[in-house]
Amino acid sequence: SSGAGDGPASSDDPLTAITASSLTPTEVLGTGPLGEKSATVSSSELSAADLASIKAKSIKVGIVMQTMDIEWSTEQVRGIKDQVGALGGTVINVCDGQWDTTKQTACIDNMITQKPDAIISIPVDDVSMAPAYARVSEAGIKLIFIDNVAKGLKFPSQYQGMVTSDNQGNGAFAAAALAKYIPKNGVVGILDFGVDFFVTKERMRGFQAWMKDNRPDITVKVHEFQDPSKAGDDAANFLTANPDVQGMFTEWEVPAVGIITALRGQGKTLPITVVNVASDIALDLASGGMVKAIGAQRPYDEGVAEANFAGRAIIGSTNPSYLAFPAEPFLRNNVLSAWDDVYKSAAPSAIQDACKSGICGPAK
Amino acid sequence: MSEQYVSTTEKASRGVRQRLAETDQPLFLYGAFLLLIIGFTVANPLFLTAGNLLNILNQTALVTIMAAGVALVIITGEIDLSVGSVLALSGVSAALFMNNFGQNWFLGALVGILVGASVGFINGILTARLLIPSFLVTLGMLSIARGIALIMTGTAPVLVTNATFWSVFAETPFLGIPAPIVWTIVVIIIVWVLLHFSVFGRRIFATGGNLDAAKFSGINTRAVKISVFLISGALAGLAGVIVAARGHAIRPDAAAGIELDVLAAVILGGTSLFGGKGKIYGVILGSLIIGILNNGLVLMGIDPSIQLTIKGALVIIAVAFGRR
Amino acid sequence: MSEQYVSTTEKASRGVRQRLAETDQPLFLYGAFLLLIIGFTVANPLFLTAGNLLNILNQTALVTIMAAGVALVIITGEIDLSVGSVLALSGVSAALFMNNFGQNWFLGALVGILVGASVGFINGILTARLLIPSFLVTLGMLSIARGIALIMTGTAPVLVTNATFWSVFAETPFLGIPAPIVWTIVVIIIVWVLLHFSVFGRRIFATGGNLDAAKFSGINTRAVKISVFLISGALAGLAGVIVAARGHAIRPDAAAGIELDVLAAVILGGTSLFGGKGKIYGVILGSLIIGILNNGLVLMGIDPSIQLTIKGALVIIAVAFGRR
Amino acid sequence: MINQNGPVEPLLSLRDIVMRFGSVQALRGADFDLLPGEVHGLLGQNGAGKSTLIKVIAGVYKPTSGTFTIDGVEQQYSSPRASRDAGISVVYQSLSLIPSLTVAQNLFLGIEPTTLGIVNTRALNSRASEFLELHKLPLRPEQLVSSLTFAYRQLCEIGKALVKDARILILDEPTSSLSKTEEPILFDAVREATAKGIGVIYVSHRLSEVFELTDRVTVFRDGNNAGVFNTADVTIPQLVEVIVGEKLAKSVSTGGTSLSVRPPIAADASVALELSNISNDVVKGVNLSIRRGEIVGLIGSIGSGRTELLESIFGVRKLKSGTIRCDGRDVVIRRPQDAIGRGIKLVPEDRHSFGLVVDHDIESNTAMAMLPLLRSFNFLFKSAESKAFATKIVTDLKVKAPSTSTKVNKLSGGNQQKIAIGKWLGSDTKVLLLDEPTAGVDVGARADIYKIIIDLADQGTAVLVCSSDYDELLQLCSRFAFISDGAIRASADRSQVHEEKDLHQILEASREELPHV
Ligand SMILES: Nc1ncnc2c1ncn2[C@@H]1O[C@H](COP(=O)(O)OP(=O)(O)OP(=O)(O)O)[C@@H](O)[C@H]1O
Ligand SMILES: Nc1ncnc2c1ncn2[C@@H]1O[C@H](COP(=O)(O)OP(=O)(O)OP(=O)(O)O)[C@@H](O)[C@H]1O
Ligand SMILES: [Mg+2]
Ligand SMILES: [Mg+2]
Repeated sequence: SSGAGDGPASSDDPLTAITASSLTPTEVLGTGPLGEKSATVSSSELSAADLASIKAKSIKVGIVMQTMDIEWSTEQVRGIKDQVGALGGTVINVCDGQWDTTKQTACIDNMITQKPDAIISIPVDDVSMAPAYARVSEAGIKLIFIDNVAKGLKFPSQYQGMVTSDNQGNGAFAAAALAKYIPKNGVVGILDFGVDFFVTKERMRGFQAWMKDNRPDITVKVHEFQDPSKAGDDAANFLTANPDVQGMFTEWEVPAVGIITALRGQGKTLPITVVNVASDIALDLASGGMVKAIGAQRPYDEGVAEANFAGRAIIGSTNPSYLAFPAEPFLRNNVLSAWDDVYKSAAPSAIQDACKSGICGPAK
Repeated sequence: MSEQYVSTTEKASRGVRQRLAETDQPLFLYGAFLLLIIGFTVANPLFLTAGNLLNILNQTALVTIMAAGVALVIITGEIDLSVGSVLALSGVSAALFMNNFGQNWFLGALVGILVGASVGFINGILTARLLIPSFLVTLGMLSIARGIALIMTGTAPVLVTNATFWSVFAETPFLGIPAPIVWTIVVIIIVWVLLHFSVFGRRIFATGGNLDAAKFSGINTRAVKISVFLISGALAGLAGVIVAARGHAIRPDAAAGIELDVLAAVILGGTSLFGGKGKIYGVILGSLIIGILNNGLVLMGIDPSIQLTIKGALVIIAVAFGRR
Repeated sequence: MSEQYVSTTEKASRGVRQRLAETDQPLFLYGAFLLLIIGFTVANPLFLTAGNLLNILNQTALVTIMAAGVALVIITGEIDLSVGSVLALSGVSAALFMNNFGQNWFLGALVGILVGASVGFINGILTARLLIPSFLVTLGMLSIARGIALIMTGTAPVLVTNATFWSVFAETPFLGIPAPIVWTIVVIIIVWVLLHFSVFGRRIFATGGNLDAAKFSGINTRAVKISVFLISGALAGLAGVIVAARGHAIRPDAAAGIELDVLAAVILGGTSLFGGKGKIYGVILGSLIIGILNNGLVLMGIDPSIQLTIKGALVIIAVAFGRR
Repeated sequence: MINQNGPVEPLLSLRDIVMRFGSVQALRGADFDLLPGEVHGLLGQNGAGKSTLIKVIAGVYKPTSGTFTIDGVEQQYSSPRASRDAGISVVYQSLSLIPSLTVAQNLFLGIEPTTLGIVNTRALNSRASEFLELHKLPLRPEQLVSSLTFAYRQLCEIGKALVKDARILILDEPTSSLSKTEEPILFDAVREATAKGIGVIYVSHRLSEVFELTDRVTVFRDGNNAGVFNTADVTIPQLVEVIVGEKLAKSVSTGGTSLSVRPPIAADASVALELSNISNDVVKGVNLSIRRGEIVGLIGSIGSGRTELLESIFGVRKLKSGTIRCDGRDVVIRRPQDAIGRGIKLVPEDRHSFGLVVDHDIESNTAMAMLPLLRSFNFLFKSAESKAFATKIVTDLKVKAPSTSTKVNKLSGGNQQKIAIGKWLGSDTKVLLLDEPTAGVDVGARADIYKIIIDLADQGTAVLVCSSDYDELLQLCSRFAFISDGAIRASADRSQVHEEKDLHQILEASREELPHV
């Protein structure tokens, strides 16, 4: 039915002439665990004095992730490792919590056993992991959080900094971009992760707030899913039940790929916006596919900042309690330079090929 | 002689009730199946549209393809838990091969399927030759194959840019039927002939029915087991190729946990975990029932937590119903 | 029709000779166990410190407790895939009960364990009375229990604020040993006596060893099966209580997928999936080997993808090694 | 000819028992009485309903209709446990032991000595040990049943029934694999039981045993009584007539020495199978050659290694040394597949473990051993030919079954055995190895099987047959080899042997010559 199949062709794509940064919030939307505003990105840079004393310590850092099966984690770890190396220290270990609080608790305990100077970690769950994280400071180890702070932990006694990206801001960007494709009184669908998880809830909040404030005419239909590996099926079934949907948003790249796959299977196209970049959705974006905008994080840069925070904590300097990297917007017209920002390397050749006509703008 | 030894009349007159009691699950599954379809159609008329039915078939394609292979393994009395990881490893291998060696869609698919078959072969050797319980072999392989896929890709998705590959394995509709469904039909026909009409099929049943008796009858039970693992691996490889073609990319963490769905389809279809018993049409029904549940409950707009609960209950009820 | 006793000596006749050839796994497992310990100690001397060993025991507590129950189920020839979800449902129930009915730690724990036992009881009834294959019953229950836990909590974690509850189930060290380890020891002793020294234990082995023979010997095999499912559920309930106490909160999606770890521990410990065979010390060894692998590989600082690969390979090698 | 019981009240009495399995009517209004202190033989062709009646008494099946009293009190139970509580103890035709438990644990399963729910293992083992000694059962309490060979399992099964203080002891073909040496163990136990007033039901196809042991016999035919006799009042031929029906009786041999002696095979017939000094852990330096057309009987007592010798030839057991020559050529046989490829076939003694897939239908079982012959285009299964072959086996061997798609576990024990033999008859056989080929087979069908074996031999097949039934060996064989402790100690030609006693004597004599026994 609806206008789904005859969405705007790329020549008159409403985003062609738009500068990506014009769709992003002017400041970080998300607030810290204490309601505080984010520090600036530059606050993560080390002073010469700090740098010297950190280098003198040859710091040892442990990393505990929520999963190591995704590129985002790999990039975070790469950033941390590079920077810890640059600080003359070593990452003694990376432990994979496999999305399970019991496994991540084991990771924390195993890490404490090895007595690093600091642990950098993203909690699988901010509530039920709290006692495990409390043991880190008890063992005299510094703790830097990624993305989310375990509930009830005190700054700076129990943790010494938190680095994330502006998830709300990314959600808002995705909303602003998607809205360009939706006619008045149109309908958008959200494929929402139906489990209490801090980061996805933040993105959802940013998206919905933007819609409410800026396009109250649009009807938002939310479909919850719980198993990311079946998100594609969920998307297909949701779109079958709701043929009036004219655009889709989802909270990260895995369900986005599911939506694309589902739509291809049904022979339909819809504009899709999403948070978190990966090569597959970037390629779709670059080649004028269904993905129209990606609000990206900068996991590598975050990793660098986390390493700096850890170094500072170890030498006893203070970090800001909350640092969020602003949204990094991807539109088709800036894929190559945005890619450079996020990955610090040239885009894969397939993406470059898709960009041959110059449509993706220059690389950095 | 007072007894009629083999009498066709007696056979014909065997009560329907007895036949029902004797046959394995699949027959009754038709009932469960029909009830589900009726129920969901009443709940949402969209359910019974051609588009949605193709939808369901498309969604169940992967599980059906892998379940056909896993059913063979289970009928020999073994188990294969590694298919989800093999899918990922095969898909990733196909994609990387194409990206590095000249983008030939056919060779890429071949590599994917061969990688799957090789992993299956190793599973088979470890099970049949070293006599390690297949549960442990394939549980170990589940980690190994996934680990290798993650290492090969550095956890990043691998892009697939060959348009022929896309269309052969995911897109080109053949008589209006999307490619994954066509592949499923091809696989089902091959496995059906193999299992129910070939000598090899007899060997599979005998091996699982009574391993020792099969050996004592001259059946090379090791070769049979190795072959079914190989087939199961190759089909998981094909599934990986389809996933890569569908997504125009494949992630090394693709299809994690799908083994439980595959096993559910196989067992729901009346295949005995103890071996020696099973029917391909049962596997198809099992897989479709799961697919219909997933689709129908979403179409009804039910909250996912409640969906999960209902789905579990319906699986049990479907079987209980068949046991009456 | 009283066809319930249709004589199938299927299981009894399955691979008698093969079983003869099989060595009792646990014995050799000692070897694998020692080799692992030596290897990891050489790689990182921290491995063999008291602190780290307690660590390992603490981390394996959950799997060991649940594996003890699941082993009983498997020895009767059935399977229990629902323990991870039952853990979550029980933990969530305990926490919600305390939060809503006066924060009594004892009643909270009791509720948790009883919820687990009840789910187990239902599993048992469906398996033993309605004769639905336990694989499907407990696979369905895996969804149902998880779904209910998600519904009860609206997917959010539930806080546990009772400090006595924390300390009894997660913290207070008894002779320097953390509570979860103490609970594990208690469970192991009870299950050990039950399985290897009690009349009930004999019935468990008989039921799984040859169901018909057990019936012919006057054993109420249904009651036996229902009981083992109940025990398995209750122990998963205890595990849920421990998780809730450890985290001072419990997520409804806690321990998803842990059933594969639990099964791996049980099977690695030499329990036969075909029933009738198993030893509690095997289960402990199996569980410890998995715990040691998880801990030791992390201590060696190996990349997680490589860890995954090595872990899978080591599980297979450990068993292969014992088959020589 | 019906015995009047006089004042004695029957211990057990069944009236008008009907038992249906779907459309199969296993019992069609059967009656049965058991007096205290008697041994009551239950006879009948395969599939006559003997085992079914026993399972009704044992509470395994609830009869479709009919009444059933113990000591005049009507019984309603329908569980094995209830029947056990009523004092009934059964040895089932297909064994009902738990392989993963020890002998002692099996003997006392469900009646373990306990303190507070904990099994007193020491008491268990010492009681078992006492019991085994008392009944001279050659078993050790702590042996795992899974490590026992079939005959020992059968002994264990018998022990399990004897260990309970039963009022009614039921034995369903308990001696199908026991040899003359072990029979006394059972017979003594039975006599001891009857002396205590226990009633014994004894099912057997070995009529000589029946005459030795029973006071009365009931014959079943087709699920109905065909007569009740005082054993003393009938002869074997008369009984056979009742069992098989009058018309058939003439063609059935009735045992004894009245049959034609199979002539020795011409000395120039070529040797089909030659064993030279083959050894492994059980078999010790066996030399044996069998000519084409020759039927050799292998005689030994339980545990002598007969089964193992056959299995060693068949490739189930590895050889440590020695060679096997087949048709004059050295052959290496590592697994049954190799043996079958050379035309060597084995009918194993334990049909449930090694002969049949009891869960599959008759047709699948008969096809299983000849799959290479049922192949078209190197791949497809010739389903019609397979059905035809199954039908032929069912007809030739008089298998009582509704159709060839009946599952084997729905057949009576003897009919299962016919399938286990029949499955080898579809392809050429050079060497046929038979281990208790007629265990559980009724007298009528036995004659058919003998005829088939002899026909095969006449066509040039070499046959090596183990049997605990010496009468069977006398009817079939032209030569005998005597085995004990894994080695062949003596041999004899058929012409040197006149009756069963002779075989027994040669065996005993050969055993006495054993240096270390
Ligand atoms: N569970 C069953 N289902 C269907 N038919 C059965 C079943 N059990 C027995 N029968 C049939 O009932 C008849 C009687 O069988 P039964 O086992 O009582 O014979 P039997 O007299 O013991 O024979 P045998 O001497 O061979 O042991 C047979 O025709 C058999 O096929
Ligand atoms: N009490 C026993 N329990 C278990 N195994 C025994 C015992 N005594 C001897 N054996 C082993 O069993 C072997 C052979 O047993 P088996 O019963 O198979 O012999 P067989 O000659 O085929 O007799 P049958 O066919 O009557 O069983 C013996 O050579 C010996 O190694
Ligand atoms: Mg019988
Ligand atoms: Mg023998």
